[in-house]
Amino acid sequence: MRVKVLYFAAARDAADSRGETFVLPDRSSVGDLSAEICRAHPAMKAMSRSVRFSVNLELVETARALRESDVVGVLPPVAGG
Amino acid sequence: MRVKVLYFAAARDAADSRGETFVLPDRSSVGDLSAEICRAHPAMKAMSRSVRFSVNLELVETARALRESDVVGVLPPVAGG
Amino acid sequence: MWACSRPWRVGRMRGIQMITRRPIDPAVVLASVSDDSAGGTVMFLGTVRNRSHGKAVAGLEYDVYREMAEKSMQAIEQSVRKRWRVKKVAMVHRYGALKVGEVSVAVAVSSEHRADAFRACRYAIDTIKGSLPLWKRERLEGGVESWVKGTRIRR
Amino acid sequence: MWACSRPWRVGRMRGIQMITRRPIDPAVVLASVSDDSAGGTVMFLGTVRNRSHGKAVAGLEYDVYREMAEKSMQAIEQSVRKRWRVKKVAMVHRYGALKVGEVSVAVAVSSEHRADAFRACRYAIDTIKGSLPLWKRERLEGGVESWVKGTRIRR
Repeated sequence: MRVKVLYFAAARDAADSRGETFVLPDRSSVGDLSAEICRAHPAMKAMSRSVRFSVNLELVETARALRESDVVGVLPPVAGG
Repeated sequence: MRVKVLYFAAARDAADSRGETFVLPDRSSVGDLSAEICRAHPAMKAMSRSVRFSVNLELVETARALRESDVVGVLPPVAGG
Repeated sequence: MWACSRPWRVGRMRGIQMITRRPIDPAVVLASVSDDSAGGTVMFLGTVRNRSHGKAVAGLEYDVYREMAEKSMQAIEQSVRKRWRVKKVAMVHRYGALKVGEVSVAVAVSSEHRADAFRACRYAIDTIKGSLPLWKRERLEGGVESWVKGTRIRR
Repeated sequence: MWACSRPWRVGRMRGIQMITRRPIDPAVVLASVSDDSAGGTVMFLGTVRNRSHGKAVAGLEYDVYREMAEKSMQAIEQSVRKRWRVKKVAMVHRYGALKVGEVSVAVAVSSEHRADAFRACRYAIDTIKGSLPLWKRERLEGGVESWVKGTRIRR
């Protein structure tokens, strides 16, 4: 399946990209995708424990199963306001 | 001595006046003035326990001694804001 | 929607503190507490409600002991500054006749961090309500008028 | 001083909730929560401070996951309404490049009584700070730039 990944803030710097598509085996989880992202962008490893993920605008845990066409946000720690 | 008395809100209605001058014996207190005010305006008696007094813009207790030319405010319970 | 933006920072040395008969402009109150070293500003606005104890309100009339109320505001600012780290404090209370929806009182506090601004603003409006020599006369729909029952004024 | 007053009540059905690149006008945010049955309105404004950890700040740049942040704002409003009796809730967060003194975030809450407005406004801004997908890049005087360290995003 194909999922779209969006990078924000420090994650965007680490990936040097605003977003890209990953092709994953069926029944992959968000955690599996996270490992793929770190493989593709070693600079991402340093922040992988502090990052959270969204799927289709919902914050999710890494156990969450992915589906075809899901949009995944890679969200570093926030400091809004 | 002479003191100037200012009436506000319900006290103004009771005295039917914005203010007036009282002539008092020397060493009169605010409490003495309060008794004079009630004598002059019986409608004021009903509110005399809830009213507070200011002397020269300071909130005072009834034991406070008055001096020549003091300006006394008669202040009913407040509901500002 | 944002096109009507106007400069609301004017760089006054301190917040406005006044008793006024004229309508209160929240933007002017805010402007008076702006400070480049402030990260947070909290403003409270009290407005005339259309109902009071289940009855339809036509408007309010405020009586005030103006000189004393302005002095009380200065005392409140001092007291705020003793308790919290704040940059600027503004307090404006209107008197005279007000219609439903109009602003009767505005308090604004700027501070480095927001916790101080929230606490100081809350404290200031609570203190204003109990300690300013200001009285509210309610005019109900139908014409009945009466002074709103309040609490014994305190320092 | 009050001459520049303009109508700040426009009778919208609900408060503004948006992520915007344009300057935030506090008067418009306030207008969006006005309600004739409200007696109190509390507004919080976050502004860009001129110093951060002792260093002079030139400006900030915000990155945002806009669609998700607007959805989070709606969730915060729901959560506010479950906890307090409020009339209207407005939340506006800016992104892009901001200068010192500019408003980065505005929250306004109107309610019948002021205690609810204070608590709801404080809760909303605290929640915004921890749960909105929004990131702050600090530009110090001299040119050094870095993402501000934050907390792990939470629901």
